[in-house]
Amino acid sequence: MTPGWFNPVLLVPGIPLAGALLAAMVQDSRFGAAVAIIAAAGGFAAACMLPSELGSTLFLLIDPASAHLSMLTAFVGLTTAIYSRRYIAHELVLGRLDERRVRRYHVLLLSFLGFMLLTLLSNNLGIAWVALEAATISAVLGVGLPRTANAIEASWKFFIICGVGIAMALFGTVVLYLAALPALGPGYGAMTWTELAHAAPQIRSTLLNLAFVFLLVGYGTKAALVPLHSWMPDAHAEGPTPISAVLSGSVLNVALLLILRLRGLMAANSMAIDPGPPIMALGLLSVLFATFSLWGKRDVKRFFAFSSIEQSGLAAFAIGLGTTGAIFAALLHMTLHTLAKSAVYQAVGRAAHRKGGQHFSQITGLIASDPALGITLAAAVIAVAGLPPFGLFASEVLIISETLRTLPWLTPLLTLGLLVGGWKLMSQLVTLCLGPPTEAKGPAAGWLTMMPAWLHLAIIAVLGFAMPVAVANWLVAAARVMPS
Amino acid sequence: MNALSGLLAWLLHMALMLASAPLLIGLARKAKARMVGREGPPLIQPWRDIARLLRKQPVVADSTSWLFRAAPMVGLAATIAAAALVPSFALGMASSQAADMLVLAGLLGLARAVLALAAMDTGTSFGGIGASREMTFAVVAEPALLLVVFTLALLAGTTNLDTISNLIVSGVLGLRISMAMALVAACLVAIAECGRVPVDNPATHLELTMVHEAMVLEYSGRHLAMIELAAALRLLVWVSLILVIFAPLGIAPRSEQGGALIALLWARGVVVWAVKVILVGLILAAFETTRAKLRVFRVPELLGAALLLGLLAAILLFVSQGFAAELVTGGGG
Amino acid sequence: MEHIGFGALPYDFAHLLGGVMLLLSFTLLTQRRISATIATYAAQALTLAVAACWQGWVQNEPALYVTGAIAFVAKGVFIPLMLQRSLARLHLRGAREEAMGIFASMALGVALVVLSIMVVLPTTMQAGALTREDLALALSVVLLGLLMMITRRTAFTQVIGFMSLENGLILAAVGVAGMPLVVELSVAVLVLVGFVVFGAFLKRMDTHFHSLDTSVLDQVASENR
Amino acid sequence: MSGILLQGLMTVMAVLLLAIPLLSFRAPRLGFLAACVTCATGAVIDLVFLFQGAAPAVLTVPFGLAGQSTVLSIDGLSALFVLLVMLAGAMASLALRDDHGHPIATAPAVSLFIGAMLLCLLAADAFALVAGFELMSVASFILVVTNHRDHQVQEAGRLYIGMAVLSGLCLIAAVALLAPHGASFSAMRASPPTPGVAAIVLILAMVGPGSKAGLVPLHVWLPPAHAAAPAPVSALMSGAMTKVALYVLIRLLFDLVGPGIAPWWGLPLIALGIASAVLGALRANMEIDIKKVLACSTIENVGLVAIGLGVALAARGADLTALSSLAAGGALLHTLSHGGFKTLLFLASGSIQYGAGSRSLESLGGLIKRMPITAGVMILAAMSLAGLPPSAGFASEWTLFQSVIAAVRLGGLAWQVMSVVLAATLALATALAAAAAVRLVGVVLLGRPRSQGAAEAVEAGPPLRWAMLLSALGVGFVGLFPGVMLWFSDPAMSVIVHGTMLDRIGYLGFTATSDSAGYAPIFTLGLIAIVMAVIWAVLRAKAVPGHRAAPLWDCGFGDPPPWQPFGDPLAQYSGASFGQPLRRMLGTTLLAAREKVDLPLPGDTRPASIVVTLNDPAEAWLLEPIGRLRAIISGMADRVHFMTVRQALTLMVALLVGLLLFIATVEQL
Repeated sequence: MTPGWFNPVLLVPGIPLAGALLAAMVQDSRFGAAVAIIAAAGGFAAACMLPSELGSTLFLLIDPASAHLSMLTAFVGLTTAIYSRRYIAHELVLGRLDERRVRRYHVLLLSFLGFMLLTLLSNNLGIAWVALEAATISAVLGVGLPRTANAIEASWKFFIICGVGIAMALFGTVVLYLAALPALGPGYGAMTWTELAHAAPQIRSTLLNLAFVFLLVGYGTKAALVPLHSWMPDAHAEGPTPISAVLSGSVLNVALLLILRLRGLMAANSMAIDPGPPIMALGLLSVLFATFSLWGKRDVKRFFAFSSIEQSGLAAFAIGLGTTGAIFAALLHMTLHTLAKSAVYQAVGRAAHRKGGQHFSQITGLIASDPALGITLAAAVIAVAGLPPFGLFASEVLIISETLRTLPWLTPLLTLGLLVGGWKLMSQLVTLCLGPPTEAKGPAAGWLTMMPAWLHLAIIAVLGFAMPVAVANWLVAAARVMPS
Repeated sequence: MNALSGLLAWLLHMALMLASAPLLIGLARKAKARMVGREGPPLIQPWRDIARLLRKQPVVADSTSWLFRAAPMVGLAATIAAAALVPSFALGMASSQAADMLVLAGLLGLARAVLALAAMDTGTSFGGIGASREMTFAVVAEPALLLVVFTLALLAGTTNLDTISNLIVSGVLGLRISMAMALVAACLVAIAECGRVPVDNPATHLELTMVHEAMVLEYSGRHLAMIELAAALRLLVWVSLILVIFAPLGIAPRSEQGGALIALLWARGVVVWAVKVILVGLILAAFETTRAKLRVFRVPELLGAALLLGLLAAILLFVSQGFAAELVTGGGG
Repeated sequence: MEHIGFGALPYDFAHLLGGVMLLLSFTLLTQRRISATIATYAAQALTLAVAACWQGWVQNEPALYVTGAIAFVAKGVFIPLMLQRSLARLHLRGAREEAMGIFASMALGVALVVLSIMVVLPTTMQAGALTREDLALALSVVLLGLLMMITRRTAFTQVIGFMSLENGLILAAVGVAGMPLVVELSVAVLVLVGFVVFGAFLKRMDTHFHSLDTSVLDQVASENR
Repeated sequence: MSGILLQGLMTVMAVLLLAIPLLSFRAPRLGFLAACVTCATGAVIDLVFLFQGAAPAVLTVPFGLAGQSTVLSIDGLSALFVLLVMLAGAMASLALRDDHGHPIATAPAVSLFIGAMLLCLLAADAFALVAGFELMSVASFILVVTNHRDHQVQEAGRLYIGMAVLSGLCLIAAVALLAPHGASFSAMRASPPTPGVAAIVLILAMVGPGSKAGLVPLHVWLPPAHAAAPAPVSALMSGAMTKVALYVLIRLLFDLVGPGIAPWWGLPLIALGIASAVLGALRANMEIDIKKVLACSTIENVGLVAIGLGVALAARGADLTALSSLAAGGALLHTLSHGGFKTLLFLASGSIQYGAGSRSLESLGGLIKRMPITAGVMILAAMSLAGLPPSAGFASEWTLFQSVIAAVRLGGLAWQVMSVVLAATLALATALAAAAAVRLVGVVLLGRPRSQGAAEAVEAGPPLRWAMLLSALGVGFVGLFPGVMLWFSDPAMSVIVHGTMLDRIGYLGFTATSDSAGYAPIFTLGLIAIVMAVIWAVLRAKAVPGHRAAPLWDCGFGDPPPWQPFGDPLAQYSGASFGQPLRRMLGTTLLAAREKVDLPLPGDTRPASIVVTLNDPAEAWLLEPIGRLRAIISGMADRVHFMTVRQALTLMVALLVGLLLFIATVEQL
């Protein structure tokens, strides 16, 4: 990759951010929607270039992992932008948003997307931190868009908790710099992933441990690992559905990627504590807690928020395991879950509009009332539950077998979590999609509107069971980079 | 013995069984009557009844189906087939290769099931009562019977009746306490299967107590004749089964030389068998006159006792000297 | 940079400033009257400004002066005034709130300080005692800020806790020799703080809850499950 | 040659998995036809393979678990089950229609289901196996909830998929345990596990494939799921799916775990087998829904197969080849015969629901007159169910009993006593099954109709009719030529017990031990036929021909009331009353059966009533406690969500402080 301040990679976050500016300036919501789609598409196109741009500069790091996740994030952003055009329009009709907020929505979506991509691609912890904070703020504002007391409350909770988390992360960053100071000397080097990775063995271990704790807590909050998760359910339940889609998708991935890099750093330093156990503990706790929390939920989006927590915990657990196979599985799982969950949220959002509410009591018998929606949702839930013919099955098989290979005595807990979660997900599928339908209040959703979701599901199925060798090698390379 | 004599013996055996089955019933009735001081019907009476029934045209309830009409023949055929497998006076009959005790149990079960179905087909509450009780008793009787089979199979290494009794005749097994227990168990099962006192009373038609009779309540004419014959034959089958296993003395052994000697052995076998059957008939009569019928829900307990006896028989067989060891060492199947 | 250790003026003064901040954190922790809390926070922010400038002089990093200026203007003057004004508008000027008992909060705070020193202590010395001691102090301030956030009830005081936490962050940042992007980071953190404060007001204005007691608001979240 | 056949089967699988579902979306009936033809093709290919001598073949396909390739293979064992699955699949998809004669709404899932089972059978590496297994679960779940508007169907679906998830996870864990050095079966065989690992695999196999097969105590999903699904689907699930689960069980325990296993390995299988056999057969006498009766008898038969497998495993461990091959032969033969006659029975139940509009024993009766074909095949299958000669069921149970008798050779007194008890329970289960069969046939087909629908029942349409007749043909063949079936399953036996029964198999019959007499159904049937011919001749000569029709006597049976032209149903024995003696004898203890009689006082005009309640021990002692535990934990987890921001932050700080303390202590050490 050509060094220097400007290089094409900057287009990846740049295009969405520019789009955000444009949308902010122009006073028209329809235009804003168009800009959102175009900018997201541009971002995705630019992200597709990344694999050929591998390399790193002082501020940018494009290794397979970050490139992969950037493409994923950009793709989800694109489908979400396409999907939210109609969705937000209907919100306008319902009067939950007014013209001003709709415009703001598109701006926030794009800026969120842009800052996420920036976080993924930045090589400098400081910049990564700033970008992540900016993304958090836009997400918070997005969640707060519907002016209901609950939405305000949710965004407040979201903000306070993530704000503290972010602050912890900053402290961790400072301490990490301090730790790397003797090895790398003053300057940017001590804040740069690549430099840190090279100098890892010489980094002062005690400070590294301290930094690890704070960064783990900070980014763990963004990854919604139990017990740092409490912002997630409310934010999902109250915010606009597309926001939930990108929250479940990209934020978790970004945070997990940072944790993954951090883990690599720790592992490379022989004096530092083993990063695996804490990460695994948080992941396992998240899996068990989230799956048991799935029971007794009335709000559909809250329900799926908990399933997101479960999946994030599963990925974190695999990262904690730390073998190449496990990290491969984690990356695969993150990828597939992002796609599956955004498919779920697209379907759920439509269902909520169709039935005029997002409670299980209001959404029932979808397949009977409108088959396209019901079948899509059912397929997406089956995918999330980790059952064939969808790919999360494959990644879960990988994770379980990796666990059995490295820490067999943890397998019972893990499988217990997966069992509880899968059981509840499927039984809620029965509730949502089957049985006599409740009366419809909103617009019908035909097969055509479900195409983005089906695109996701098709990708999931292919990646799970017939992954092209190129992609497989690509992911393996991404997994290899990390444990260093 | 060669195939021809085997076939000959078999045909003779069939004729013998069929002819003497009703006579055994007659004997029992006569004896019972005498024991309570009555004159009682002549021995030949059951045969007369059958002939009389054959002369009557059956009356069939219009609510029944073809199964109701076919059942008696199937039942009788199954019972006769069973009778064909149980050696009476000679071993090594033509049927000896197929004389498997499990098949025997199966055939008797077939007859029972068919009759129960016919009873259900009448769609009356009596038919239902009979069928339900019959099958319930079988649930307890079957395990007891199969435990007896088990014990014998352990002794003989096969479930083939002919082989078993051949072994017992040759006396290699000697006398074993478990044989006695198996005998008692077998007798109890036989009583239940043949619907004799105290399990069932063939002479009564009191609704609440009858089992077998309740099932055949709707039958008449030749159908009833077949059923009566089948019932009589079943009793004889059980009697000769018990005899051939537990008291095979005097039975004509498998032997290679043909001609007069064989005929002599057969004659002796027939006479001995007849004597034994008559004795059993008298004992049965005495037993039934001194016993009262059990309540229906007490019957399972009786059969449960049989079950336990069978269990005991088998287990005693193991603990009896050297047997277990011999089996284990004789491993390899 | 030349060796700096105990007895050297730069070290002592920096250490002193850090100690003052820590002391103010304790005061915040136990302060009951809201307006007084705000005043204490302002004092802490001003101390931070001085510390930043001092570090700027010691490490001759002009950037740090900017940081100090930001701290002074925004956190030392503007935000406190705004908070006081809004207090006046809400007729909460004289309001006092039930914090934890002094002894209890002090005890917890001391425990946290001891913990932070325990964690930082094993660090090897050669990077210059300055950073190490400063780090311990900053960590303590951060932890105390957290403690304040979780012991106080009203949104205002929670916000103040958050801000003193953030003071600790900046203290750590400026204490580290030659840390790049300090200004950017401090600006970013300031934005964060601004949003927090703004959010508090937003909530106050938009929600029809009469008290700022967040525990009331939180039940909303559990309503729709 | 085998390679080509395997490729053929793989093509069949691909068509079933990919092409036909898409077709079925547009044209369901065409899809069913295509599925039927495809399955028939698969069966033919498989038969060719078996006749070729079942030389194993391996095939590698370039896709599968992320970036890796998948290994498919076929050997004697899988070929035997493929035959069963393909035939059942052909029959079911030929008969496929929901209870109103229209193609079911979930048509695409049918061929997906069959294809998944085929994948599970052809799989030769861990991932393909578990993928096929789970796909099978998902497809069957979709089929179970076909009539999803019914609340009970939804509940059945919930329970079913939950159990499926459980068994899937256990299977994943089991194969993952076996595959530390490579996921292909050959790699697993190359590195057999340590005894400890093997024991865990045994437990996991019991829970995973075991529950799928319907072994007690995880059998509870079976009755409701079978009752919920459309009849042909139930036929597939009972006839094929449970068998595939058994296949996986066999593959794991006999093949992949490796040769070095102790005799006691058979005991868990035997114990579960006994429990399943007795419990299932008893419940079959209590249930009122036809399909629940059949499902319970499935539990019983799976139990019988498990007993046979357990004995075979133990005998293999004790190096008694002849015995182990006999037991395995019995198990496989029973698998085949049960697969056949249970498919047939479920098809018949579908025809009854279609023709008489009900599945409840309380509202059927007398169907034999209006549905002759259904009644005929059902009676034939019921003979197998009851294990009466010369039916298929009798042949396999004969073999099983012989192996149980021979099982005394397994070891010391303990094993011998065990085999005695085993024999008794085997007989008990068989007798109970016989009672259930008589009850089923007698109440459903015989007697007088108990409802208008039953009185006006109509015979099933041609497709279903043909399906039933063909399956009946198959069942009859199995019954009459068990030797041939054992010959078919001989390659399988050489795979799992490294033994053979060829020394004991003839075309007409077979023997238990090479020196003793055996069982030849043809002879038995011939004997009965000859005797019947003779009787018929005698009657022609002696008896008065023909018969006179008259109203029922029954000690003075009242005329049917006018509003019930088909007679008063209360005047004949019902299913409940038929089972009553058994309920009193065994049900009260084993199934916690309770009767609540409400007898009004004299002069009171309200009708008397009796309410009977059953409670399956597995639900009372296993599921409900677990459910309660789950609820408690969820309740505790829920408390966290009522937390205020402060409390949430407190958690955060607690975590932070905890981690700090952690590293502090670690560093001090």
